[in-house]
Amino acid sequence: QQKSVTIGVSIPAATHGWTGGVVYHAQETAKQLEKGYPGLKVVVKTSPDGASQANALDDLTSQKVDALVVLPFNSDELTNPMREIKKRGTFVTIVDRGLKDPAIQDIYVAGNNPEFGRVAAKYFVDNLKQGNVVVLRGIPTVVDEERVTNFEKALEGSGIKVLDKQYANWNRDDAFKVMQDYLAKHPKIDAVWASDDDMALGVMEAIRQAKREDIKFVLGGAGMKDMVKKVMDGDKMVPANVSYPPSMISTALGVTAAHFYTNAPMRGTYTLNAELITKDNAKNFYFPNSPF
Amino acid sequence: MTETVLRTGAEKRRFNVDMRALSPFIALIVLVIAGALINPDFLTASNLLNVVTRSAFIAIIAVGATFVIAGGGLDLSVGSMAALTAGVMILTLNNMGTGDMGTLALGMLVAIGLSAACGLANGLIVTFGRIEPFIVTLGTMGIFRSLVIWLAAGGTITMRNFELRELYRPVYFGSVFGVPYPIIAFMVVAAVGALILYRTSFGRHVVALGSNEDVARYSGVPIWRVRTLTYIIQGVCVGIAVLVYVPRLGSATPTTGLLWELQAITAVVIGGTALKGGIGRIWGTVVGAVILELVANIMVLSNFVSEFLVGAVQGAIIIIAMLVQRSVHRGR
Amino acid sequence: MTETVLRTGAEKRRFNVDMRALSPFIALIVLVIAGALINPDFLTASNLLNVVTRSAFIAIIAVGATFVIAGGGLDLSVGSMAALTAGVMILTLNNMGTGDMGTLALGMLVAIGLSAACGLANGLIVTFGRIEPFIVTLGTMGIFRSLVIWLAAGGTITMRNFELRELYRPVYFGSVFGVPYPIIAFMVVAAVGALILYRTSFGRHVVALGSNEDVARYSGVPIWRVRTLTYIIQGVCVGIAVLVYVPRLGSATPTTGLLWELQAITAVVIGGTALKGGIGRIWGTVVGAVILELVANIMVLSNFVSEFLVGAVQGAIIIIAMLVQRSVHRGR
Amino acid sequence: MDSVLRAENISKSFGPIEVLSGISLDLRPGEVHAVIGENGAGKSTLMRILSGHIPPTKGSLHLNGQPITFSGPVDAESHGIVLVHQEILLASDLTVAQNLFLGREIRRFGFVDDKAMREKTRAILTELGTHIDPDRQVSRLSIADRQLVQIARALLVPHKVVAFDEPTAVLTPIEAESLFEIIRKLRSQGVAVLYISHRLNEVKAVADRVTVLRDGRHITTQGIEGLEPLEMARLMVGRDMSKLYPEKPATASDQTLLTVRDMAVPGFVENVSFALRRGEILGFGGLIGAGRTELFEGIVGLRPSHGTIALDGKDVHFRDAREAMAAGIVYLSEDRKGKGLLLQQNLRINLSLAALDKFTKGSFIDGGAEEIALDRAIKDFDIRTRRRDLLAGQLSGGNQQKLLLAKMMLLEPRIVIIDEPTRGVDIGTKEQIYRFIASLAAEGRAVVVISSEMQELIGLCHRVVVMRNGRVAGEVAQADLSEDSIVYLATGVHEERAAEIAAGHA
Ligand SMILES: Nc1ncnc2c1ncn2[C@@H]1O[C@H](COP(=O)(O)OP(=O)(O)OP(=O)(O)O)[C@@H](O)[C@H]1O
Ligand SMILES: Nc1ncnc2c1ncn2[C@@H]1O[C@H](COP(=O)(O)OP(=O)(O)OP(=O)(O)O)[C@@H](O)[C@H]1O
Ligand SMILES: [Mg+2]
Ligand SMILES: [Mg+2]
Repeated sequence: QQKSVTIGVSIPAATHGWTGGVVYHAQETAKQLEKGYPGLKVVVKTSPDGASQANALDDLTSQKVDALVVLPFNSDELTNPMREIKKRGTFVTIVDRGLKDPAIQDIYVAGNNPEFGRVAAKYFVDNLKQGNVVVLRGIPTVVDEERVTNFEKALEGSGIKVLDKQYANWNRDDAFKVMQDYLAKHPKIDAVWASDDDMALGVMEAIRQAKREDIKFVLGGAGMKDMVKKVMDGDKMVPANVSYPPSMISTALGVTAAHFYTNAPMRGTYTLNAELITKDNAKNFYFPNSPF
Repeated sequence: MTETVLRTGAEKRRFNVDMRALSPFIALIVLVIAGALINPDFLTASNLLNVVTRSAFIAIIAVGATFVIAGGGLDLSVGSMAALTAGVMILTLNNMGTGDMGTLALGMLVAIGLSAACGLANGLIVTFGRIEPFIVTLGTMGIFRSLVIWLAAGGTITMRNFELRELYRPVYFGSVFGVPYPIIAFMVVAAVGALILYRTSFGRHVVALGSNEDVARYSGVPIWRVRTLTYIIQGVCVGIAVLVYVPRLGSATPTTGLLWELQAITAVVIGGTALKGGIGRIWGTVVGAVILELVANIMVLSNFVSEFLVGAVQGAIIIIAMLVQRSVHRGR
Repeated sequence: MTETVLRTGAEKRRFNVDMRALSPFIALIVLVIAGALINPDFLTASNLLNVVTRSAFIAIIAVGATFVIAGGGLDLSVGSMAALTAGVMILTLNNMGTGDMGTLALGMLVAIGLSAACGLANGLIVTFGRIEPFIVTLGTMGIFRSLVIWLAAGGTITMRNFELRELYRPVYFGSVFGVPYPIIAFMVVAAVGALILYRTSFGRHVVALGSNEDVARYSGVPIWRVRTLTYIIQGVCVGIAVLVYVPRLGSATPTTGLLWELQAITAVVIGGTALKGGIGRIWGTVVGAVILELVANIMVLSNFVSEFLVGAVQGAIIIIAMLVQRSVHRGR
Repeated sequence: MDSVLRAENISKSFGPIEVLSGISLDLRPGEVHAVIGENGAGKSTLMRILSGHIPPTKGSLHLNGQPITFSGPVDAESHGIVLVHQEILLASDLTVAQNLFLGREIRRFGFVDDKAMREKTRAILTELGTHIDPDRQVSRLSIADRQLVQIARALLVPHKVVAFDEPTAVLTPIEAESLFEIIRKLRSQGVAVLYISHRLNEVKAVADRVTVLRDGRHITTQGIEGLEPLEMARLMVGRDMSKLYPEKPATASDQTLLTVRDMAVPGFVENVSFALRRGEILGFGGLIGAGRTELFEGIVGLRPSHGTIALDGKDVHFRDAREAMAAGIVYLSEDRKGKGLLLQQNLRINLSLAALDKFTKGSFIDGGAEEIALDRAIKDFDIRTRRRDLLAGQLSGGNQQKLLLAKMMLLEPRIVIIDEPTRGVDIGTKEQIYRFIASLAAEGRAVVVISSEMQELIGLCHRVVVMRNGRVAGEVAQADLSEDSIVYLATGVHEERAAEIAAGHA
């Protein structure tokens, strides 16, 4: 018999590399799942900010969706609207940024932003041991804040000193500029935590231009394919990366669909931890067809 | 003899003027029809109420923007101002701790006071510094935004007190006779705005200032006071919008209110107020805000636009809506 | 006797006009001094060259914006247009595959052609649709941006051909006699822009159009053509900026060019061009663009501003810089 | 067939209102053809039709005997027909030379040749008898200078027909004389000149034929011989106009209302002192640029100024026009378009703008009271508008002036300062305005009249203060009022003679 299920997906608009990846994976997975499960309809909607996302959620629920897969802009902001939706009996899957009230979410596919910062910090402690690093922050958001504070916390007591940290908005151009300025300001930098691969690319151009030899490596994050490729190829400047796969949305979608089409209940938390990507395991993280 | 000519002429003219003021409504109707064709769910009462309800923030802010723009000014700082106000309001509520009406009222007072003060700052710098409002408010936009980021330490400012949240929630989600409070709020703001702009000396002065500053000055209009007041009104409107906004999401983040200035100005312009000043159409502005929200809603409800292209379709719809308006004018 | 009185009056005035055109330079000098006091590294040649080099994109775009604004228009779409142009250019280069000069030249041609076409579209909708440029270019801003995102499928468009990248890289990073190419490019664009605006009939017509459209029409200025041309010039400037931009990072992302429109307009206004049109100061604009980049640079170089408050200080500096300019005028 | 331009049965309607009906007019080469009529008679509208600015609703134009339709003013210009507008149509951000050559720049190697344009501008302005700096921005010129620039611009292209729409309204006699010189020269070159003016003496002096319009209809076209100004006035107004100036009210008292001492407006005026008494009409004469406007703008707080102002013996200082108004002093700007009226707003809004407080009930404006006031103003000041919902900018020039008067009089001031009160106003209305000014004085108010029309000062004022180069050159008492005495003081020629007059009566 045909089972008719509609899953609504609400994610941030493709405003930078990583969210672009999320949108791509959501769309691709939606197509695959619709093919795989007859009667399934997946509606993907993007929003440019938290308030718009709340609007989009309203609009999705007014179309009678059976389940919602949501990657919130901001978990604080969305906790309330999601509670409303939950009350109406919709099945709720949250991705990456968990709601303040865990009771709302049926499935939580957890990305782990604090861990992202900690893994990065651990890499610095292990490989640099001693020295000066500069940090490029993203856009002022909870995601960024969790990553950076935990990074700093994890460095405490080690011989590594954060010389400077500035916002570069997860943007290559801004990162390029901020790095140029860092280079002018600090005569000796041992390594850079770019905290995001888009920013890492900008940083590397700035370093290349300045022909500075003191910088040993740049650590990005999120596992952009170009960067993973560099890790795989053993690029000296890019010895590692921290995974934060935008494909986590696919996992969430898959599990949610399975909840309706298989008999096994799929509730619970699926943690996709931030993992350190090195030359050894890089090929597991390399997806040449992904746009990100 | 002249007398009779006078009257009929007046009749005809008034009709013409009305057509022009009506054209945003026509664009609205066209959009509603388009929406209904695209998705039958669109015309449900709940969907339409939702859309109008959430257009409340922008509509309220845009009413203030109508004053500023009609007076020949511009305010780019409203989005950041809203974020800052929301942030400070929530911090105040959190620090009071108690979950009673008094706390809430105090928080609201703080919000309105702060946003009015922000508006005052804009107004004073524009009038006394004699700098282009574009630059001044771009500057204060950066300042207000940074202050939120700093207050939130780069994260989020959230209402902690659960009771207070529950007490406050109905301000966004509640309704009287089926009409949600935000809609009532924005109708009241618009009505008061229209009353001020069309029926008081101050409103006249605003329009005179926007039409020709010299004439206003030579006519004894206190231009500095009037100009500053338009920015204060803008501030107060932002404050009111925040009062409606906070109960919805219960938090303020560094990205709250991002690009609201652009939306508010767009609503004002769609509504028929000229950016160069001298004309102000409050009701047009409100319709403009609803149109913006409707377009976004239709985008979510329609299923044949790739997610990547939503922005393109949205942009095209707005341009087309304006072209429709224009042809309505010219047809007359 | 009256004769002499009038003459001295005229002399005095001409001097004043110069002061007014000079004031952005004064703001620049004040900033440079401030920067030097804050951090001695600021005054190193490499830092200053870096700053000026990276102000090139905005400066080049802002030269185009000077035309549009002096002519009484506005273009909000430049940032998205730059992203789209960069994206299409890179895709063209990737699809050609070969790493020779010919490919590069073709890619450049495509970039300029596309951005000119985008400008033409803006110009035609504004002139023939008679819609406020604010709305039109807000619409096309959404359209262009969406198209990039769609082309990039939400990801990044990167130059694949390594040879081509190396061939192209010097256009951003190379220099002649120590002057980086981007600086040469923007000086040339500004010089040509100044020549067109100040020394051709077309430039005269642009300013007349912005000053008083009716007068321009009565004087036989082909206003539709002139207005459309300003948008095309804006488009071509965006194209040139892209030519300098692409070799820097070799990619276009959905965030490329975000808020460049705001920066370009700010540069124009800081440079002394009035937003209402009728005045255009190309060199002021260029200085404005450098000022913007300098302020950002000083923020990173200084040690006593928390990263949360950078925006606030930046906003304050811009307002203060304008106040300084103002007092220079008035002091005269 | 010796007419250059012929209009046949021209009618023009704006919406349902017909402002011109069945006008025929033929213009011969080498003649000066005056068109006169009351404010709102349709003179400017006719000119705009002849010069291609607006198309007629009915009727046709013939150029050299061939029927022709103009696609626009540029087209008409290319056929040698140019119009000097009644309102100033210049791009105020551009310089004088740039405006003169706008749309027809002189080019060298593809670039504008500023040097050549500057020289030509200087030459043509000199011919007009003025020394305006070609590089001066137009927004910094006085209205008179702008008018001269506008005339210069029109004369720059090759022309067969030149239409002047009230060119002398803002000029002083000296400039007007240079203009007449030019007009005569044009005539001798075989150019047809259309000339509109409310100064009938000028018409008499310069015109060959006169066409009279009334209420949009053609009344008559006559040769100038035997047509005296008085008769012209009768034809225009439709009644006898024997007496233009009222009796000077005998209310001028010794009671000083306003004393101004050592007034200075930086850059314009220095060291001006005078006293204004109750019930008197005090004239201010002088050439353009003498600083009269600036002096009074300074006094009422519209410009930075310093000096002592005593009102009723008490020292006052006004920071803006509002404070001056509150103290009972109003100033009516000479620049009615730029500083007097909101051209884009309707009559009602314009009328009540300065005196809004009088129309507020509670905190709201009483629209009904405004309408009543508008009705009264239309009646009292004879504002000729066939529709009351026009925008101020759509009123004829003279009627705008009347509206401005009505607007400021709503404030019921004690001291009225009127800058060029009858600029562009027809003779019938002039008489009304003069009577009105006299009645103000008779009511015990004090009136300052700034005027460049000597006759007006002489016919209206009790005393005339003459300014030159930002200073008071002297004062002429009622008994000595004559054009000569004023001109001497204003120009400073015959220094000894001027000093004599000043010494004798100061
Ligand atoms: N655009 C317009 N719309 C409606 N009515 C207009 C318009 N332009 C002019 N009018 C009307 O046409 C009539 C004739 O105006 P016109 O300017 O030709 O008068 P005029 O004879 O030049 O008067 P004046 O001596 O005061 O300059 C006036 O009643 C005026 O209000
Ligand atoms: N905005 C301005 N900036 C600079 N100069 C100006 C400005 N306005 C006027 N002027 C100059 O100031 C002088 C005085 O101008 P104005 O014609 O107003 O004097 P006036 O005595 O009131 O003459 P009138 O009343 O006869 O027109 C003139 O030389 C004029 O060119
Ligand atoms: Mg006229
Ligand atoms: Mg004057």
